[in-house]
Amino acid sequence: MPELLVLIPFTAALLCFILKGVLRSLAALLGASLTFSASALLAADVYQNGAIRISLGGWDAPLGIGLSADGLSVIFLLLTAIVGLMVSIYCVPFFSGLHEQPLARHFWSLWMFLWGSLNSLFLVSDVFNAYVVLELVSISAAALAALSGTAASLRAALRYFLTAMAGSMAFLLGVGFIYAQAGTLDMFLVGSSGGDGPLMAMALGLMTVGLIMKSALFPFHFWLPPAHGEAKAPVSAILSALVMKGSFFLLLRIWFNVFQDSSLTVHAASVLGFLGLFAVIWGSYQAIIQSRLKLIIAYSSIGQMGYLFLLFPLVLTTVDAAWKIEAWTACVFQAVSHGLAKASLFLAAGNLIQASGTDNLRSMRNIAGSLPMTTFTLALAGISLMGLPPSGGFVAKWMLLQSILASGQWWLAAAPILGGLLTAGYIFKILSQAFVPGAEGACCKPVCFVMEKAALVLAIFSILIGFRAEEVIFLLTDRICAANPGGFWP
Amino acid sequence: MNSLLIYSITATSLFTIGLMGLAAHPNLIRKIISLNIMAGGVFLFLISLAYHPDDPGVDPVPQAMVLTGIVVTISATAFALCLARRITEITGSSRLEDKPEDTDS
Amino acid sequence: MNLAFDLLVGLSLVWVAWRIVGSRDHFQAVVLFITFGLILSLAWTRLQSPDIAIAEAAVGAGLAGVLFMDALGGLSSSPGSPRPAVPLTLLFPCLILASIMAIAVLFVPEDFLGLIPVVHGALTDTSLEYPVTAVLLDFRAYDTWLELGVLLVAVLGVMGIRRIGSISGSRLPAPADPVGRWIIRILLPIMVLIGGYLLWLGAFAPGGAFQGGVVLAAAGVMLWQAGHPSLGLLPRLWWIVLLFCGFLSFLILAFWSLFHSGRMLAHPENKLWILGVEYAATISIATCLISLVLASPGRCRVRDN
Amino acid sequence: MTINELLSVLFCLSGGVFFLAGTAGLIRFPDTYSRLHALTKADNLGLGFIVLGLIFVAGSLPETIKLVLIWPLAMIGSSSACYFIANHVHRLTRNKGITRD
Repeated sequence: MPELLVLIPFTAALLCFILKGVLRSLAALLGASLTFSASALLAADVYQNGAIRISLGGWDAPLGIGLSADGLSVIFLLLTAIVGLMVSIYCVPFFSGLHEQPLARHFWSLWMFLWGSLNSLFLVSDVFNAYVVLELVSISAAALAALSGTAASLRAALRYFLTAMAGSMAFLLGVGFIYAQAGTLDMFLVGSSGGDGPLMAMALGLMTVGLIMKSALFPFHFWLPPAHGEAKAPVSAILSALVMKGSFFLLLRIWFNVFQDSSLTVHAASVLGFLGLFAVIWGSYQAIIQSRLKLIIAYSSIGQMGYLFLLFPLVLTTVDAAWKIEAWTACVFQAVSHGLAKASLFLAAGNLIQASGTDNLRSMRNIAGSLPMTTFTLALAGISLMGLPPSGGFVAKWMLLQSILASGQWWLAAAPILGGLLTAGYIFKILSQAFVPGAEGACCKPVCFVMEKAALVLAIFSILIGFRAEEVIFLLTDRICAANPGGFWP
Repeated sequence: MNSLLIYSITATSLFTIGLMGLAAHPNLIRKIISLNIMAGGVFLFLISLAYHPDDPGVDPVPQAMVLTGIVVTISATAFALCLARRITEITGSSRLEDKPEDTDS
Repeated sequence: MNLAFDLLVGLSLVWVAWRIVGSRDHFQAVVLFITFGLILSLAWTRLQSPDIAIAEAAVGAGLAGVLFMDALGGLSSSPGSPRPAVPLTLLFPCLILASIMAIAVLFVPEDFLGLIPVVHGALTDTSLEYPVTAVLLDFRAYDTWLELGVLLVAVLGVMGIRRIGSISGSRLPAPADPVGRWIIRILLPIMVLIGGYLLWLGAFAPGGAFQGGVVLAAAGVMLWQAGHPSLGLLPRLWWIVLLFCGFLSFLILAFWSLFHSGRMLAHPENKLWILGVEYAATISIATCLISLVLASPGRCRVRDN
Repeated sequence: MTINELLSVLFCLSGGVFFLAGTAGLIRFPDTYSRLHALTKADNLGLGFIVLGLIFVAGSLPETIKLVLIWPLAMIGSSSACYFIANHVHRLTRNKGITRD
């Protein structure tokens, strides 16, 4: 079953390259909906029957490569499936426009490749395989980011790609150190046999640095705003909602499966927490002072990703298991709701650009009148980002705050409180422009109905996920990682 | 002092030198070359782990990993070089430094 | 004796790398990088990894050299003298990093064996005799498949950047030179022969899909560089078939094995399957690498579809 | 030490001397043409000697054939590379040369 999640998008990618015109869009939509259904079925299966682990080619763990689907991977797979399906639907009218037509072939095949590789990243169970998949993700993401063809976007894509490549190299060196210590590449075997030692410390350090370079944590955030700000709107949605989550997911796997017995993680965790805190405040502040909608959303990604890194000190230095679980769930929840909200925001920004030709905030004046659905989408996604009830963002931040207070690391509480205020600042900055009466006829071009709907559906999902917290918590606590029942805590 | 040690220390030095070049050079080609040096270091480290001079022979798994890695690296290099050349074609500059473009007004 | 040789290779690698990073002249850096690749393949030979030595000599020194030289011609030499390469503020953290890693390396256990016993145990169950090829095509075939995907995505990405639909109909780099034609006539058959020989050898000795594909790619690039038009005249459909066949054959194998035996990428009993996949992978690797070199900017007319 | 090994060492050493001479020429000679001349002539000869030396210790017939094949291949490669470099330099100097000579 998990195999299909990789096979279907890759087949669709080949078809999208060969076919033309309407057939290509049909193949892409078919591939997207099949992948979506396969993800949903897999999620249902894992929810009911527990984590799945399969060996590819009939070769078992120390030698062969496996795919493993547990609660954590299923949640990220579902996020990918929902965002992927909506972005695909959005892109059919988007890439049938006059200017975008020649790009359609490259976009569709690269995007399907990216989807397949993201799926296989979320199913990864082998450290070297993780490296190959990371490279596949980086190349296809950078190629997508460069599709706009402007000098700024090419520069941004190359900057992203060089950072990602350096990150991959650090990761691969870490793989070497792990292999030198444990003599195996399987994540779960390393986790149960690895232990401590200077080699593992080196591996942990290299892999962590490599992955936070890719997920744009505070000192390595420099590539993100231009890359996400300059790409085509659906590409920005994919990059910020899914690609960043991919490297974050791998970081979780590395820390909590590969290095689960290691005492090293405890010492390093506070550093990540501090960096996360800085990222929340700095990213949100930068978002406030931007004047272009897409740049605001891109800087906001830095801030929102910062929350995720609070997970490490909270989980690893807290004594009480219940609060560990709370923090763990909160951050994964935050990742999912941020992914949905951010994708929706970027798609809405794409609508705005299509309507007015620019994403300058001033051009947004009076869009509440001409593009009511897009305005509504911006508001809904903004609610989730700010963390107002009953959105997914609210659940995440509420649980986060609770576990911070319970763990006694009060300085971390600055993140949800200050971050929330700053987030409210830039969301209101966007929304206030929408209701200012602007010059007549500023917004003239009509936006395809489907494109507005796709963005809205994602925003609604980011709100609705707040009502389905129980299932997510169940997946994250009872369905984690078959190799070590009970996950990382005793 | 044995071969494993010599080659793995060489490898880590190469990695660091490459990293330094990547961070220090403004020119795009030089950055990409530095990435290749980093990759060479990583591969050398993996192979030095695979090497056992006498008894069981050479470990094929790191060898396969490095072969995979070489092909991945050359694809990434070609892609990055293409991006770099396109940037030079459009802007006339082969650097990555920011020229803040005023898109506000 | 060996130790002295190792030290020499190690020191020269570090020195060349240092020179590459520190050199002011871009051309010098590229030439030194090719030297670096050659010394590295010396190191691979010394470490008893002939497969990697072949791949490195052809890819690291050959194709990468062509790509960098090409890019050097395309990049405008930046005005003014380049600033002194490595600032001191960067040097110290890097020295610290290097020494930490060197210390960590000291802890690699002496009796470290890795996966050798497991691989040798499993060799009886696969139809391939040579362990590296068995790891690549059978035990860890998923990695190889995804790696073909990386190659393919790089080609797609390059075409996306260039806004072209295929490499066919490209212009020639240089007019055919009499000496160039002479070399093609002599060297090309030999290179194709060597590529095929390496591929055939892979089942039981050092060699295989990668090395064969890489040598074939080098032959193709040479054909192109010497001014022969044949590659540009390849019809688009053929080019697509050659480009995709490696990835596609793994995909077909994956689907077939999934629905036949329920285990994705499990090779059927018949040895022809694994050989077919290997041959297709060779062709794809060669075609993708050639396309990556050929589609670089300045080579193709920019055209949509 | 058998007579074969002795011969092999002798030939390899003389090959090494030629390589050394070629490298000295590369460093010491004044212009591109003479450098190329030193490099291709001396190195090809050196390679020939080393191949010859290795043949004496080669284990089997296929190995010997492969060794023998290396020499002409390297000669073709180096001579054509030399041609291309010299041709390029010739064109460069012809364009500039009118003013200089």
